[in-house]
Amino acid sequence: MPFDVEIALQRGKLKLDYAFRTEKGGLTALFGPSGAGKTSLLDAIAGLARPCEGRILVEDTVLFDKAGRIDLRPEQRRCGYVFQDLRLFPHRSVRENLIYGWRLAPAEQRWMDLDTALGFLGIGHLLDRRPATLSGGEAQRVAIGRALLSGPRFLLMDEPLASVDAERREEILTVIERIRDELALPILYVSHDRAEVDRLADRVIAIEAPRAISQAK
Amino acid sequence: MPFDVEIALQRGKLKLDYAFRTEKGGLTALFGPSGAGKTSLLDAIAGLARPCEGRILVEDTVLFDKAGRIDLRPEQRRCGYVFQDLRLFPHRSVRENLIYGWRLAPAEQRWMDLDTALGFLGIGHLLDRRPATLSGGEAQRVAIGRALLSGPRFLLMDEPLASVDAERREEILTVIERIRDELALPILYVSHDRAEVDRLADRVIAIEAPRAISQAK
Amino acid sequence: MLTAEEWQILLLSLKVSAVAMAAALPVAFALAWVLARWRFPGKVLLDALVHLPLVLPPVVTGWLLLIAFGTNAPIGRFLSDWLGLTFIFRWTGAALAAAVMALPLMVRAMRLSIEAVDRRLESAARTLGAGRWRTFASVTLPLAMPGVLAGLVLGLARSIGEFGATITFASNIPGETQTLPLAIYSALQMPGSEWQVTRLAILSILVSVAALVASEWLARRSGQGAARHAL
Amino acid sequence: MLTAEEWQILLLSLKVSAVAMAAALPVAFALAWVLARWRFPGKVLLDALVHLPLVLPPVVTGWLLLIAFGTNAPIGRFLSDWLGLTFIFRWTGAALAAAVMALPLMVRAMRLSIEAVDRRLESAARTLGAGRWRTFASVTLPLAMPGVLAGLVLGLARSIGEFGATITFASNIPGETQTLPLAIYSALQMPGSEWQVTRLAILSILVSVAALVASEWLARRSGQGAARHAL
Amino acid sequence: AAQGSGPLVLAAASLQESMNAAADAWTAKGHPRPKISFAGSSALARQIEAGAPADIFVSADEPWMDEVQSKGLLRAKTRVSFLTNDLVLIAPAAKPSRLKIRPGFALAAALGPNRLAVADTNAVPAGVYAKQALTRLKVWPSVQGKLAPAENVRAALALVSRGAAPLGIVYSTDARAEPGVRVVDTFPASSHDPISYPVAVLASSRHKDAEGFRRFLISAEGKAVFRRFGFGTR
Ligand SMILES: Nc1ncnc2c1ncn2[C@@H]1O[C@H](COP(=O)(O)OP(=O)(O)OP(=O)(O)O)[C@@H](O)[C@H]1O
Ligand SMILES: Nc1ncnc2c1ncn2[C@@H]1O[C@H](COP(=O)(O)OP(=O)(O)OP(=O)(O)O)[C@@H](O)[C@H]1O
Ligand SMILES: [Mg+2]
Ligand SMILES: [Mg+2]
Repeated sequence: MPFDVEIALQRGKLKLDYAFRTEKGGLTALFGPSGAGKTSLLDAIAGLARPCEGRILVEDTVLFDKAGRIDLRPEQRRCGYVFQDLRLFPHRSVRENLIYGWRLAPAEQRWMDLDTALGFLGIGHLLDRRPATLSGGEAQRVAIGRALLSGPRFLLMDEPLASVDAERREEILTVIERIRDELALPILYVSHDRAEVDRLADRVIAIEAPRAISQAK
Repeated sequence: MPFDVEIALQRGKLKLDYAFRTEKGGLTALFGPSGAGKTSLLDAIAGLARPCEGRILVEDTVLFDKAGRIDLRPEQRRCGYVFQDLRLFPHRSVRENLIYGWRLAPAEQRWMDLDTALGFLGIGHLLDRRPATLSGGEAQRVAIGRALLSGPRFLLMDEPLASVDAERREEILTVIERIRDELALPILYVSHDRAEVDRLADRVIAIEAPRAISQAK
Repeated sequence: MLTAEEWQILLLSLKVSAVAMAAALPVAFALAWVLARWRFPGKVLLDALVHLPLVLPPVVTGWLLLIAFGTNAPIGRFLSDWLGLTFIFRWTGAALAAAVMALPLMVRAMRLSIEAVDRRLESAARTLGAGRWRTFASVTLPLAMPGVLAGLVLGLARSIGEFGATITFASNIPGETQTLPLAIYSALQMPGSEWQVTRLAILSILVSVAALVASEWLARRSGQGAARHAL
Repeated sequence: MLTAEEWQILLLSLKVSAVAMAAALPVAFALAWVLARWRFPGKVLLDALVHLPLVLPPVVTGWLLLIAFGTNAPIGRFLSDWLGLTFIFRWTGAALAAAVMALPLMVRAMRLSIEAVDRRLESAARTLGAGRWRTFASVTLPLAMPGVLAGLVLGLARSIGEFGATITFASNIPGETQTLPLAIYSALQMPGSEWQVTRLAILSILVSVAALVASEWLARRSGQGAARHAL
Repeated sequence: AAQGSGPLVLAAASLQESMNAAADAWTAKGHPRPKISFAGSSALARQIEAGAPADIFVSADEPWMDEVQSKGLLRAKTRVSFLTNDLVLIAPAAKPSRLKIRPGFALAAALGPNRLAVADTNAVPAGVYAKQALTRLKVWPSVQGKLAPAENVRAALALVSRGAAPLGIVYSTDARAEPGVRVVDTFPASSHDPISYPVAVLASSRHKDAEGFRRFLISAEGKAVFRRFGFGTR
């Protein structure tokens, strides 16, 4: 099973519960109002937020299990996380940002090379710039490229296309579809755009206001 | 005329030219590919980027005129700017962020009060939190509220609804329409969402890849 | 617990350090601001000048102060004739020496924090109607507060420990310029005074621990918490 | 231009300061890290301990070093028996004194920058496959570089100016422990030696200006530019 | 100085205990207590040159008093050299030595690999005297490289009492005040210039008690106080 999650998370005074499983392969969209806990869920799966209980399996690998005292470190989980707040490294050029994870991954785990990424993201002309000088959409595309190039086993994408223009969005969506279909990589995808979700998602998990979980499609 | 802009801007090695005028009132959408220079244009109108030549008029007030050596300071321009990167004050609570500009504006210039803003933005329960603890969409709504509460003469909105969910987006769009129609405030609105633009905009300015400008609708 | 003499030394030390900090704080912040934000030829020279009291042995700094602020020196004469301010052999002189010696530490810490302030937040404040000065007071200064506090703690600790420049410039007059370090020096000059030295040293340490605790408390009160989102 | 004796003093000073910085840098960074990132009971005490050399008059610090590292002291004996390291009356002792005195300044500056590092960037590095150590080396350290450089400059300046602890602990032996400030002190003790003092003081200043210029250059090379977007 | 407070005395740091005792004796006679600032003679002299408002200067050696006098800062005819001192070789109380001071004595051999604690031999008075004595006794060349010059005499004393140096050269007044050291032998007075402490009233002094206190210091009664601490008088 791509994702098998059953956890409880503490955020400030809120307690967030999640429980869902997804069938083989494909893209799972997380859909829900702002503040429902989508980013928190991705953080927990990436190993950046520690659930107070429960377990997380991705493709039958246990990433976290409170009872079994398993808690893989983020760098062992091999997720490709496109952060909602991007988190580009400000002290490194765009090129260095892009190949940061690529260089760390063993050669056999990489499934995309720099040139391919530059092509469909349209950021080839930005390679020597610092992130601080990028426009919003440019920065977002660099963040997508950085995550894909690190050779991940699954993807966590938090509104990855929020400020990308329609034309470029089309190209990137095509690539995401190919990743979904050809590489059969499990993808968790957060978006507020119904059209995007309808087009991409094999299934939608509706995250409702804190404390509610359900499953749809 | 709400906006009368004819300027040239320097960004790194790029030179960006803009020239457009808009008819009386209403909302003007800026539409264009990522990196075209939409944010740069808003920065120039807000007084945060200094054009190398040209002039900027809003509602027949000269904000900038290279030839006439006029360059109003940002605090004199009275724009309500919703930044693409939000820029909430991290050391102040949500409440303090919201009323920052409100307190600075003379009473007769304010046209919205805190409770109204809290209502349609749905952020009443966040007042005592620090911005660092907000979710992406929550932060974005606070940024909108802060700009509206400062009693501006015109609005600059840079993808203000990028990570706001559909339901809340509907409410906020309604309020923006009312501001446009009832207060007749000139609004420059950047968005990548065709549906949003079609619904709101009285006219669309297409900003093409650097060095091109045209006008539509 | 403390003898009358020790009380006198302690209170004098506190007075000297407090006045030194009060005088040095605005100067240090202004210098830090200029070094962090302005670009001008000769900036490295100003930077070097600020570091001078750190580089020169304190005795030399004291001697330079003596030359500059002595009653025979132009500056000294001007200050005493026009402002009634005399430094030499006065507790004000000890405060001046302490302030000068603490300055480089304060400037560096403050500069570091000012340079780290996100200027996009300042421009946001400007668009919301805040002028330069209000933007400074409501955005820049609070965001630079960790550096201001660190600078104050460093400066205070340094001023409490200041010895060389003080004894050279202000001399070692009990009740007037004999601060804790000078009293420790005097005690060290007498064999068999380890106990007295220890007591005075512990006093110094207590004062600075108190300052540290106060600064940690202030830092927590003005703390911003680690940012979760890039806002 | 310089006499043979002045050359000797200058080179010795440079050696002492360089070794002091090399030794103090990792210790200072580790302390700054612990103070910035860890929470544990007694943290204020560690903080106070680090500030100690600043608060106590340098002579007392030198005296404490003498007690701790003297040939009759347990630590001193251990180091000399097992590592062949002796400090007293050796240039290594001058370096130790300089390092100890510079430590508080270095720790503070570094701590300030470590605290300012955006930890979200560290977690981004972790998800990209970097372990703790690599994340530290490729993200945290470069982002804290302004503080490391500021700490180095402060520490270097302080160590070049260090006098009281050195003369007390390592004595004033020409060619072995007589650094610039000690030579200046000796000269100051003799009437009519202003010229000699001035020459040596200018030497000190030149050394530190060189260090400053180097650090500004390094800072610019590792500079990140003001952020335009919240990335 | 204000009514009721005593004159301001600038005194060499090595006089700390004895000068305080003398001031006590003077105060006991019904005078306001003098304020005394103890520091190195060089620092005090430079303060006087900068115009510091003090009344009396007591130096640990003649050259700094000469310096102040040459600038015309002393009140005429008030300079008197009133104290003398001896130079002694000391060892830690725990490790006494049987060395005898005579021309060519085996100082270097007694030191072995260790160092001889002295005040700075180029600058600090006690160090300058020590260098003279060692030179005249013809042992200077053999110990020149084995010195541990300290900031002042007291610091040299501390080096010996802490066991950092097996031998040291200090004033006899210092040695007798420190229980941690034993006097090994006294240097003959002929081996160095006379050790003398001059006192003078400053030209700028306005204090009515300044001259009185100076007279007290050089009176038989005053000198008796200093003799209690081991000084010689003349
Ligand atoms: N400091 C700089 N150095 C070089 N180029 C820069 C700099 N700042 C901005 N640019 C470039 O200027 C162009 C305009 O940037 P701007 O942020 O205005 O784009 P935008 O239209 O807002 O794009 P987006 O929709 O992605 O936010 C971009 O191509 C950007 O890369
Ligand atoms: N440190 C904190 N203290 C209090 N509440 C917090 C904290 N961190 C997060 N929260 C709350 O947890 C909830 C979930 O946040 P999360 O970022 O996961 O939302 P989200 O679903 O990603 O929303 P969005 O679509 O707006 O990004 C929000 O209501 C948020 O306010
Ligand atoms: Mg989110
Ligand atoms: Mg933009």
